[in-house]
Amino acid sequence: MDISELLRLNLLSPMVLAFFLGALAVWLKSDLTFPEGLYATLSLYLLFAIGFKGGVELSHTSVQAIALPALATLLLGLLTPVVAYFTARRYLRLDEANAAALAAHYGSVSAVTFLAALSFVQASGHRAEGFMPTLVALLEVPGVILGILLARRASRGGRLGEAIREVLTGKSVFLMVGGLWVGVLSGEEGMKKVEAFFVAPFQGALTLFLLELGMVAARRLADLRRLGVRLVLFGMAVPLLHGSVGLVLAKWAGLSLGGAVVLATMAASASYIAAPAAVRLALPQANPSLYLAAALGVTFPFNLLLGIPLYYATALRLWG
Amino acid sequence: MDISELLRLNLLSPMVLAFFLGALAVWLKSDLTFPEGLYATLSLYLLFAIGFKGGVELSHTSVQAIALPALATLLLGLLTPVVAYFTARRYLRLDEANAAALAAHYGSVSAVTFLAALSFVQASGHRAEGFMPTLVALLEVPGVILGILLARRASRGGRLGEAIREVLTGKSVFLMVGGLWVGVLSGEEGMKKVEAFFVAPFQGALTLFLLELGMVAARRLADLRRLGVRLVLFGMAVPLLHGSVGLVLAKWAGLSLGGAVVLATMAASASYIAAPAAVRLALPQANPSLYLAAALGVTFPFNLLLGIPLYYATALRLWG
Amino acid sequence: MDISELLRLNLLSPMVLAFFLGALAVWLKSDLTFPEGLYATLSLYLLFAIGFKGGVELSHTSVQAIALPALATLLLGLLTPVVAYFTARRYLRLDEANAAALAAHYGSVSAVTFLAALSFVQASGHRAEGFMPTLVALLEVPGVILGILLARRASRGGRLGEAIREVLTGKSVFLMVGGLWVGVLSGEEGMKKVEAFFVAPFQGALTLFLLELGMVAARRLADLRRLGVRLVLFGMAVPLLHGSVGLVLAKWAGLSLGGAVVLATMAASASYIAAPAAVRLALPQANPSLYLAAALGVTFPFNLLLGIPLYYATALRLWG
Amino acid sequence: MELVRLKLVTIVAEAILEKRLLEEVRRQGAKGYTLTDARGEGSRGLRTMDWEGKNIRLEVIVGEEVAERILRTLQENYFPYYAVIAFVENVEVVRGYKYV
Amino acid sequence: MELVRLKLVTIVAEAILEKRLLEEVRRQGAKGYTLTDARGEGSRGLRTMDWEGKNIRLEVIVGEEVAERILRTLQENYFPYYAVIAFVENVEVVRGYKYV
Amino acid sequence: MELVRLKLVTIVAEAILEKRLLEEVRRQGAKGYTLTDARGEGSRGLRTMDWEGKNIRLEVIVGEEVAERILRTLQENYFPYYAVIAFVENVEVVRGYKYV
Ligand SMILES: Nc1ncnc2c1ncn2[C@@H]1O[C@H](COP(=O)(O)O)[C@@H](O)[C@H]1O
Ligand SMILES: Nc1ncnc2c1ncn2[C@@H]1O[C@H](COP(=O)(O)O)[C@@H](O)[C@H]1O
Ligand SMILES: Nc1ncnc2c1ncn2[C@@H]1O[C@H](COP(=O)(O)O)[C@@H](O)[C@H]1O
Ligand code: NA
Ligand code: NA
Ligand code: NA
Repeated sequence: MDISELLRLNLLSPMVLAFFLGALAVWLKSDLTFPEGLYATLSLYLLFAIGFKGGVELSHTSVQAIALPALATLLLGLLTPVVAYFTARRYLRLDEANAAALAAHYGSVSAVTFLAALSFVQASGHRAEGFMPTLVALLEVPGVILGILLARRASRGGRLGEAIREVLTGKSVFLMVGGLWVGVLSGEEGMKKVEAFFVAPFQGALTLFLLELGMVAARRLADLRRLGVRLVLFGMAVPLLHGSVGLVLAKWAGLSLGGAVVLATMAASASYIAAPAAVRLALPQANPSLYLAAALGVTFPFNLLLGIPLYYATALRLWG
Repeated sequence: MDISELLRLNLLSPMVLAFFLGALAVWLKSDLTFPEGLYATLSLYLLFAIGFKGGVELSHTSVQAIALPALATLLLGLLTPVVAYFTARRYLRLDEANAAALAAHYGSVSAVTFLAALSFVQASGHRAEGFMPTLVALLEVPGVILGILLARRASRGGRLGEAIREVLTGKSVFLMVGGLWVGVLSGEEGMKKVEAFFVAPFQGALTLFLLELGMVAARRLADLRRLGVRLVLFGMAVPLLHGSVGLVLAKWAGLSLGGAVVLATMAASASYIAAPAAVRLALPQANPSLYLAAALGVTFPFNLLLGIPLYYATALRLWG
Repeated sequence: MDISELLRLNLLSPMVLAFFLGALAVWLKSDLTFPEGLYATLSLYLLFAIGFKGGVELSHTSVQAIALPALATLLLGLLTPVVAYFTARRYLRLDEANAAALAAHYGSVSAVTFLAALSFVQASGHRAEGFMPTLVALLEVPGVILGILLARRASRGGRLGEAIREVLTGKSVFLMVGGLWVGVLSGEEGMKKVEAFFVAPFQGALTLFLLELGMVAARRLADLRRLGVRLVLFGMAVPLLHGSVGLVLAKWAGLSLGGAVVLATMAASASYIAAPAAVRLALPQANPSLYLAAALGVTFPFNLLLGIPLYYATALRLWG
Repeated sequence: MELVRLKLVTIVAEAILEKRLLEEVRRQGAKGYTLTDARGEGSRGLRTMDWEGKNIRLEVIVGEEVAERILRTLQENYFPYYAVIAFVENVEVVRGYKYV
Repeated sequence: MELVRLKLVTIVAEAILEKRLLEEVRRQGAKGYTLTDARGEGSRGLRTMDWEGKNIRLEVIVGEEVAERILRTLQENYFPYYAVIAFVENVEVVRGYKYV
Repeated sequence: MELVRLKLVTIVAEAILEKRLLEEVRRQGAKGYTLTDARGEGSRGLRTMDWEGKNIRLEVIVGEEVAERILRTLQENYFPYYAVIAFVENVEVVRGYKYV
């Protein structure tokens, strides 16, 4: 299958289409709204299911197999927030708090982008390592914490410990890591029991979720116009940077081509579930419009549409 | 399979039984209630899923195959509101606003009745054309708009354009048409990904939905008693009229027996999702008890229990 | 498969793990919460699905096959509240109202514990009779009513009839019995239509439900500490007592080993869905902390972890 | 503008009482009510299970006399047994004559 | 403490009016609003389907003049056709100058 | 009827603050609270993601002094950073001595 065919497949998957349908709803001023609780229910389901599948895979992965990839992921978790922070300081000329807020977002990972990468890789006939969801859980946390640390001078003292505690016990991380443990402990036996709920309907649930996410993202576009073209460029350049670093580290860690594309995408993605909540509490002086518009309004669709195929094309060269 | 057997099968399907169970809950004054948001979630899911399936089917339907049936559907969309309007004026002696409100409801279509017809046809060993859900989306809109137009003199001027806009971007129509496009664009490839969410559990979700709908309908029965026997007769005569017209047009358009029964049922059904909202905003002076009691309290169970088998029996003659 | 293996399997099922994960969330003060409505939605789904499956099984069960087991269940429904009442009066030295409240809870049945027993039995290679869910519906009600009757002197007169009405038309009983009828009437034909919604994803939905239940139970632990060690002992002794009676009656009624373990577990379990609501309305002077902490904080995890394997081990002897 | 001075009685209570409280206020003379779902804590902690919902927040606009009757019933029949709080305010109501 | 005396206008109406009422209060000069989902009964019984939600309870904090304008619009354009109730109270608002 | 005149403090704030605000009002002396989910707009637009919920509407019935303490804390620690609105009313509370 050639790349243009893959691109078409990527663009025309129900998930991506649902995202744009959601945006269209806002644009047409449709009165479509999601009932209170449905968005939260879907998030809860998706996060737990990702963790669970990762855990079951992990239950039959040897320590050797995962050691280097895990290390590479941790390195990404340390490198990417720093890269994002200094880019934001220099290029966007932001103050410390706002730069740190962006760093926290770009240093952690978007679960939905991760899933899109996984589907893309499968559709292209490759296969990512089974333990990739484990790496998502690993990458979710350090970025946020490092971001907050970077802003320490900016933040009004004190609450750092509390903020870290809040990230670690925050529902997103808790559900994903919790699901992981349930998966590790219950293994294939457990999987058989709950497969029809947590695995088979997963992509359909994701489609509904993206419908809502498209609406949320579209509402951010007004912010984006106000914040300017530099932020849009930032939201596309940083993923390219992080994606490249991700590919290099994936190569070093000995991942397969499929795994490398997924890891690169993870690095390139910006969190919009765990990070915003943590940052809002720890860095209230940072402007939420800024980081939400960048992460959700620019980087998310950018990765979905162009990023993933690009990381794939690059990987084809490196692994070829 | 003979008709009495089909009737039994129809009556004893989990969906129909759930509808009566819901009514029973109200009648027994059970404290059963659906959590806020569940009804809306199920509606959203069902509408999108109907559209999506229709879209996937459409993606491998030729223009020739669907042209005539689509035309027939549009004709139904123009004819049935007019028939309903004048019946309501003459026979029920309603004022213009109330007659127009009924016209809007009986001119558009009930998605759930449509689905019941589809199941019935399948159980009887026939098969409706794949593009039927496309026709539902087509029939949903014109009836409502025509109804509002008919009431124009009655309505307090102005807001017509706004009302039409509200119907077209209203969530029911938006979800169904949006799902249709997602289906058309993602095709069978997309279907494979989300089948386990949007197709397999569909009838079960519909069962839950009908449980709630039974409760809503039963609460309308008090209104019905107050509004009198003429309205009940109206709610049964109009579907028979519209169903016959539907069969004739289906024959003309060259539909199969299965498709004809489904199209007739669509014509015979009265909307109680999209129409009430649109009418409430555009024709506030019309009495909601009237149109909701007729559409949901009479016509919906009438079609479910007797209408569909009747249209089927008639079609057997016409197509035999 | 030996018992230690079964114990491991029981402990490491996704459901049980999810329960403890929920408790952990409370313990770590995670901000994990279930969206309003999700708990109610899951309850509604689980209760209806249990009833429905029971009904479908019942639809091909002869009266002879179920007569004795049903009688045994009714006897349990009369015996167990009395046993619980006098144990609570003597051993816990509670007043009449509080003892009666406990009696109502231990006299009826916990649907989730029932399901855990069913899974356990299946995993052990045995098979419970198909009509067991029918018996659950049968055991749900009398305990609550008898409990309220026992407290009649204590209650402030009057409202007994109302209370019984409220139990019978209360949503838990209504959904389960209603689902049963839908199942009986629609039979295997109906099952085929809605299997993918009510059967296949069932255990997964149960896993989510237990995640929330773990959180609720953990919040009760503070109460437990306050109420003391005698209540903990009560919450473990009464199930053992009731479980033994259940086994004896199961033997008498000619149930298979699998069915016997399930019936014993039903007797041993304490309701925390139907009973609390009914008791709160009928016996407001009883202390909810007491009965909720006992039923949900002690007896539920006790049965899950130790009770079921114990009833199984005992049954192996009796049936061996 | 025809504004009528009336009483707004707000009752917060455990959700399980919904049906009973609605009957109660109707019996005492309220012509309507508005109800929102709420959660909360007071002197009595959590009470029933979430399955029954949590608290309800019930508002009724009534004349002075009805307000008093409602509060008296609450105090006699509900305060001793259930978690309830109730308070009254003065409000000016558009077309308020409809509600007395 | 800088407390400013303002008006709290509360409107309960059928949920379908949400969009229109928000535009209306904004047009009359409200600088913000708070909205909760509610259910209720009054003189007109149930109205539209649950799919549209039920009632909304809309609160706006405004100056006296804006309050009056809002109530007048409601009375003229909404009370005759829809199920609506509206009432006003006096409240003291922290940094209240922001809202007028 | 034993009605006690107390203050009803209503706080509308972004949902993410729920835990902190509850601790805060408790620390300042509130004996209980009632909380409903709400949405709204003000001078600061939308803030965090829906996943965190939207706004909360927090009501506490307290004595005059506690009311003042709560408002002061809000003004100092929350108003500068978060989207919050707060206002006070007089209410008459059944068995109001329980809440001070
Ligand atoms: N001081 C208070 N301010 C606001 N709401 C309260 C207060 N005290 C109690 N409540 C509400 O009233 C309910 C019952 O209170 P209680 O009977 O004290 O447990 C609680 O769950 C709260 O929702
Ligand atoms: N007396 C009342 N007290 C509180 N809320 C009311 C009252 N009357 C009506 N309402 C609310 O206002 C809505 C519309 O009332 P109505 O126009 O009388 O049907 C109802 O659905 C209730 O939510
Ligand atoms: N004038 C107002 N009337 C009622 N609620 C308001 C008003 N202004 C703000 N709010 C509420 O307070 C929240 C925060 O307001 P702000 O800090 O102005 O963004 C909003 O989301 C609204 O829910
Ligand atoms: Na990243
Ligand atoms: Na029609
Ligand atoms: Na029991």
